[in-house]
Amino acid sequence: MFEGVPIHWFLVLSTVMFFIGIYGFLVRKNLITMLMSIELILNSVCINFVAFNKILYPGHLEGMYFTLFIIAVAAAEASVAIAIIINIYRRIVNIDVENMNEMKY
Amino acid sequence: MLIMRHELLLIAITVILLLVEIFLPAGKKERIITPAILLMLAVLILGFIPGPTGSLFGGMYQTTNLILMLKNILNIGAFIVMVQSVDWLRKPENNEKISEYYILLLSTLVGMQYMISSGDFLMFYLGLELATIPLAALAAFERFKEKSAEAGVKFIFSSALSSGILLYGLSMIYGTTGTLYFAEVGPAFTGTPLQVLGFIFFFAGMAFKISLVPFHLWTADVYEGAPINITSYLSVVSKGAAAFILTILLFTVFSKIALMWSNVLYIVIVLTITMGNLFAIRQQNLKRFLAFSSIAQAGFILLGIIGQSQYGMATVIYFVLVYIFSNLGAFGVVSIVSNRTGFESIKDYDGFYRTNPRLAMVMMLSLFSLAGIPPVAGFFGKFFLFAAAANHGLYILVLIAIINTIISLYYYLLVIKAMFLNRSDRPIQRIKSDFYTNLGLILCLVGIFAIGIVSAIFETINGLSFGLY
Amino acid sequence: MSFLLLFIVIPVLTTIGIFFSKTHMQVKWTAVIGMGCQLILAGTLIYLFLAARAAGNTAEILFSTDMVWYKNLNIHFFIGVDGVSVAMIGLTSIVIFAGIFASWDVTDLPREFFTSLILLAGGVFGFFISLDLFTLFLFYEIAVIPMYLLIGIWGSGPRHYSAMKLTLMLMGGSALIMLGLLGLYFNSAPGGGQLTFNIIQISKVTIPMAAQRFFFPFLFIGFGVLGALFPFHTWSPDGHASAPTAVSMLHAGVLMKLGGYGCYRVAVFLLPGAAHEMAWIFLILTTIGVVYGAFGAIWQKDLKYINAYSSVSHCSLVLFAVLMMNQTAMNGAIMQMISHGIMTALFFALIGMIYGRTHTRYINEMGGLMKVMPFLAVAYVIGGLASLGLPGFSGFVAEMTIFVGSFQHNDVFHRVCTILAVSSIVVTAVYILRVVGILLLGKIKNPEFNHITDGKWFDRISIVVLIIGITAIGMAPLWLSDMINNGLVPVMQRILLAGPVLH
Amino acid sequence: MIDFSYTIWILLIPLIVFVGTGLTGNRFKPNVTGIIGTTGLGINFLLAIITAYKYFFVLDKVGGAFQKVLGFNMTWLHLTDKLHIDIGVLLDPISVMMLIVITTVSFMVHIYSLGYMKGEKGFARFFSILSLFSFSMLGLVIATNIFQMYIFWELVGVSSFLLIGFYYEKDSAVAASKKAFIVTRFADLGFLIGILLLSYNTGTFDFITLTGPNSPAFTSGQGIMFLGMSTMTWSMLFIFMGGAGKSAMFPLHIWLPDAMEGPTPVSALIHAATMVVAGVYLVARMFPIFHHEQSGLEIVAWVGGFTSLFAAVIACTQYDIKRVLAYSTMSQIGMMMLALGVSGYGGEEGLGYMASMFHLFTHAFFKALLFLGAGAIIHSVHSNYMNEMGGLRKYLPITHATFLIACLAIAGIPPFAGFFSKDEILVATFHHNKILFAMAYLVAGMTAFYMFRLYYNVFWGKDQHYHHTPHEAPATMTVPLIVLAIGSTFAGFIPFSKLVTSDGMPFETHTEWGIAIPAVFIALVGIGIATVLYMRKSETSKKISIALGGFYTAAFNKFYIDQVYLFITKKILFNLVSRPIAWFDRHIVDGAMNQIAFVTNVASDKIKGFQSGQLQQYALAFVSGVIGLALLFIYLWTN
Repeated sequence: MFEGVPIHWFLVLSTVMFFIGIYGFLVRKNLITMLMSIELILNSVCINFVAFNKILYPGHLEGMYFTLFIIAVAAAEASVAIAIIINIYRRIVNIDVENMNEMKY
Repeated sequence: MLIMRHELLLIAITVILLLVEIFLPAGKKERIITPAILLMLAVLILGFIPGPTGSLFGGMYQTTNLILMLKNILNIGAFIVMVQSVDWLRKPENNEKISEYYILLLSTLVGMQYMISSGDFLMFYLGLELATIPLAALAAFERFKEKSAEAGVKFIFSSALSSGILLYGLSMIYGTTGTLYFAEVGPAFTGTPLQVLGFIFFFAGMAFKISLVPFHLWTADVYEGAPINITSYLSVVSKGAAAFILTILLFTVFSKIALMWSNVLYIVIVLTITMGNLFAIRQQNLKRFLAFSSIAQAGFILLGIIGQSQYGMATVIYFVLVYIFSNLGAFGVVSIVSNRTGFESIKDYDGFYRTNPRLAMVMMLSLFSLAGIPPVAGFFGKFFLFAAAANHGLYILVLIAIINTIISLYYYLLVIKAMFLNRSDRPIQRIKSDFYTNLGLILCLVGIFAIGIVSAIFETINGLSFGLY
Repeated sequence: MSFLLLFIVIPVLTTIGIFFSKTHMQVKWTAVIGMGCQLILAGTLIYLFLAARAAGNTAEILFSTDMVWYKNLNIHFFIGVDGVSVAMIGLTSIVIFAGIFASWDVTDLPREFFTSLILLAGGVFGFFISLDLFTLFLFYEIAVIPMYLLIGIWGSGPRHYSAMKLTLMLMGGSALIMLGLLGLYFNSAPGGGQLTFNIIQISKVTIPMAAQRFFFPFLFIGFGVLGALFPFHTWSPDGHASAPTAVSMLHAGVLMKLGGYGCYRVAVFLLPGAAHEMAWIFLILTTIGVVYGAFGAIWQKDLKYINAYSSVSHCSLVLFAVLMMNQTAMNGAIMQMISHGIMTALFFALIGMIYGRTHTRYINEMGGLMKVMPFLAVAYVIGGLASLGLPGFSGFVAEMTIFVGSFQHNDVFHRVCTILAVSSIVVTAVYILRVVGILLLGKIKNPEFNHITDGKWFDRISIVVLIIGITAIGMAPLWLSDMINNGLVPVMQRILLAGPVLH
Repeated sequence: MIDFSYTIWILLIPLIVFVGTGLTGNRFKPNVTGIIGTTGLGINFLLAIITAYKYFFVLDKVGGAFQKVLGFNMTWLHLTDKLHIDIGVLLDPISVMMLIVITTVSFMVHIYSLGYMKGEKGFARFFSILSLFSFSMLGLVIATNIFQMYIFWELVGVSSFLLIGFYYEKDSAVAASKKAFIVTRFADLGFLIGILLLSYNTGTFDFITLTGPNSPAFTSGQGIMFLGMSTMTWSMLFIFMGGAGKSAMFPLHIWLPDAMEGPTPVSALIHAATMVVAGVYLVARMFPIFHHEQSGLEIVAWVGGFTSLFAAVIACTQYDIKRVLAYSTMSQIGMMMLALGVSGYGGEEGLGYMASMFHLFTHAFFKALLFLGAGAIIHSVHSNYMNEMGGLRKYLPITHATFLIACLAIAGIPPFAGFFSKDEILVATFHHNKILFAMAYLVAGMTAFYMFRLYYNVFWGKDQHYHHTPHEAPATMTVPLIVLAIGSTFAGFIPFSKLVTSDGMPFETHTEWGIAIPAVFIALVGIGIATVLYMRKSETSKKISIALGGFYTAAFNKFYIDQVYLFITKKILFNLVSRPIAWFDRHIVDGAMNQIAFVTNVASDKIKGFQSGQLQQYALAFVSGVIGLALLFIYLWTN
């Protein structure tokens, strides 16, 4: 269904997503949203892989597999992260990243 | 089957521990300690038995004698950490989670072993994540400590970001070369701008693991917040694994752009060593202090890589080995003191020698080894690293590094000063060390002395390793 | 397997013995026995060496053993001696033996004290017998690092500061040395072939001039820091002032000689071309050091500072002579090292004993000690006379050899330097006599000094050993200087090959 | 050929005595040490006599000239392939003569000291150092090469230091000894430089080679000129500087008067008879070279002449009898230097040389006698000041008689020894330079004056009130006096020119009455004035001194030379050189080292904000690091 769509469209999309993710990670104060921005980054990577695989190297499926694994790992990562966030929430009643600065210098 | 024996054995004991954990009654969890350590010891010993090498899964997984040796080195580190953590695990608040601790630890170890014996980027990535995510859980292990939780958060988030960026780099490499297998990426990697970009992103991800400046900032906080034994594990084993795989990849996959990455390393090394030392000078908390010192040490490790020769790789591995023993020696003392007394600041160590001469001795020797003072092994490690870099003609870099060793000597001496020179009206009281603590420390001491004097070790490593030319 | 290995083995065994000994007395006696063995061993070595030479053994290196240590870097454990190192070993064994007795009354952590002391000595012995740059450097650092604990724990005054400063400056020096050594190693086979750390082999190849120019300053300054090369000498006053007696003795007596020996054995010997080119820079520095140290000593009030500055002056004279690069001056340099080693050890021992009795080191607070402690006072006078170069003591022989040697250069620059250096003997006389006059002669200023006692038996042993050393060399220098000359001949041949022929 | 190798014992005996007594210290009764020392010296005395006899009368001359004989020689130290230091015994007329002088006077002084130092604590120390001195002095005179001479030169200096500071609890004594050592040390610096220059140019230390007929010194080192004088001249001048230091020539004389703080026998031995003439001996030793470098020799002459006049003037104004004697010593040595300076070389030409040695010889006797006499006086009245004395001739008959003889001898009244030697000097000077000759005449007169001023003040005039009546010294002290008195009476009749000449060739001397008679006359005038002024205490002397005004006070204060030295050392060297250096070292050099550490710490504090603890700032650093590297290297890589 993507026939004729040139590769660079996907790349532009993924790059934009990637930097949106970076931006979000850098500016949003809520840990959950930061986690979501991470997901954005990972998804941009997925788009890259899929696009490359589908358009440049249709012969193999490496990109596809890689994407699947990324999704899986991202899930695991997210779960652990959220567990820790919950723990944080138990300790200090908010989950604002700026309060995570007990250790510095 | 046998080719993958290290990983399989580890997985096996992980599973065993899981099963045992299920049947262990609450409050009796301590019973798992001895079997766990014995099993690990068994794995460690079995690992040294020479066996078949080769590749599996169509080259996604490969192992050579070199890689087997690296795995053994990691096993040693992990074993010592397991031994050292006993004292901490026996504290009441951790009592219920002993087996979880070991299981997580072992699974990260499995991850690292997969990572270093991976044959393509997918396997590499999986190993990396398997080595990272449980560590985050371990960093946040002490649920009742805010610092621990904060450490967990900082670790998981930064590592997630770094792996994201790493993946982005990988995707570019894939896009430009069309494959993920190291064997095929290598020839195709000619250094087009996109590839360079991909390499930089990838390198940043690895630099995060080895905690090189400017990708190191998480290190100090996580090291300080995490339980000490996890800190030591992070600082030696996971750092070591990352250093190994980075070396291998740079020497194989990215060998075509060696000139470029050696320039990258040049900059990073100077930054890393200097920043690490400058920060370490002003630390009061010993864990944080060791964290920064370990950053500086990471910079030294790269000196071997930049040498680009077979000898250079050998020095990297050798130094990591030395560094495992030295750092674990220091951390071992710090952990037992902190477990028994809760003291972690350098000031608390005033007059430490007068009350605990043995521990102070171990600490001093480990610090000397870190600073590179003969006759302990650190001296040889440093000297060989410098030789490796000098061999490549980088005398200025070596000079910078050597001057930094003087700075590092200064702050190591500050600790020794506290322990030996200063008097204190209420010093840390006499600490009764139990079997496992002694075992851990003695292992470190033996290592610190033997590795330097016994040249055979270095000869073996050198025989197995390879270089760009 | 040569018996030289014993020079390293015995200290190790001694430390082990100390580790297992129970009481303070046992500790001390173990140390005494161990170092006594070293002394006897050194005596035997000198005898065997002279015997071998007399028997016509003209090998450059005697009693050598060569074991491969790290194959792929071609690091060997290569030990052996020539006339020079034999002399230095003799010096070391005398000083350490005296040092043990001088520190007889250490009560705080004696086990650790003697362990570190003997470790230090072991490092020094290893340094002098090793002919492989790697092991040389290894022993060098082993010798330097115990200083930190020795000064920091058992020192006096601002000991933490001094210990840290001393250690860091010396280690900074050794850092430069390390770079220099690497440079030597990687240029040790310009024609291709096996790289080596072996001093003798390196001395036989001619290292490319560019490399020589680059690495000579590193090596010379690196060793020079320990040899009190101006302006890198400032660790010396503080360090000596804060160090306990035996440590000052060993440090000024032996450790500073590592610097001079290194400059001679590594910097000048292995990079003669650059040495010839750059000697003038360092000649200026050392000449300054000689005069400057002597003048600096005049103004000091603290006995140890006075002696530290005089050490700066004397050790600069050593480097000065090494840079003159002719046989006679070199010979003088070695003899100056030995004579200054024993002499300054004697001084520091006496200062320690005086301090132990009067509890002050400020000469203005003392006076007329000759009356109450004649033995120590006379010893001090002897030391003083030796250090101002009185004939009959070792100082005279060394200095005269240096002066005559350096005056053999027929260009104005070298001669002016020489004459400036010679003029220091007057200044030396001034500060020595000043101290003797204020400290020992005259009336007793402080009434409570009337009750202080003369040297105890262990004090006397250490003093007498040293004085015998000084006078023996001073009265009959011929055997020593011939032994050293004999060791210098091959060295000088190679040095002169590289540069303008001096007469 | 006679075997002289036994002469090495002349060195060994005192050395053994010194070491032995030094080590045993006060184990024995003090007297034992004294006896040992004295016997040792006695043996030496005999050895010297035998040697002299053998040398002068048994050993046959070659071509009528006395030869230089190498009694004993061994290499002590190899320096370069050419240069090596030997220790040995060189016998030639002057060294043999010096042997006689030293052993005689030293022996006498030993005996004298047995009485004089009785009951002093440190008696043993005194004697062992005395033998050390004898050892060094003998070694100096029989040196076979200039370096051996330098070695013993230094040893002489140190034994003098130890003896001047014998009463080490007296601050003045300590100061004096320090001064003596440092001043002479400074002179020795010149000596050493001279040796370096000489040995470099000639390639040898050996006297026989250096002073031989075809010495390398005549040919080499002539080329390079500096300030109009050749290298060789400069080396000679430097060597002379050493000699001037030991012999208290102006301006290096300041230590000698203070040296009188030492015990009187020491002054007699070291600071009158032997050590102070070492400088003269040195110049005589090197005389052929000096003679070859005429400009150098001129300087020697003038320095000598000026010093003798200068010292004589001061001597007229002093009250401390030992200081008077000290200055008279300076003045006499000045005469000797003068004589050397005006002398030629070889046979008749070498008259001045002979005269100087002759005067050295005679002077040793009467000056030692004067000092010992002064010692006896001080011993009996416990004061050094002549204005606290008077009328002692009744109490101390022997001392009085001997002292008178000595005064006559030094004043140059025939037939006493001084007359002959001084006459020769005058003759030599007359033939060389009239101005110097006039100076010498003046000095001769003044010598007579101040000596008799001293004599009258002490022995005539009315008694002072002594707290106990003065008594004659014990036999141990008077015997030496008598012996020396005999010496200073008859020493003049020795046919010196037959024995000691510049080149060993004996020659005839005939007293030139045209010069001798005026000299004696002047001496008598001096004595006359002294008699008028001082025979009985009168105010005239005071009046004169007031009349002289500023000049008198200046002379009385030794022309303020000491103050000048004090200014140079204390103010300039200590405050303007040493102190700034000490400060510079502590604050600049050391400060720099500390600064490095400080800067490092500051840096580490400045960058701490980088580790802010904020996760997102870490991430920012991370990302910017990635992007920075990426941009940099894509740029570098693609072009």
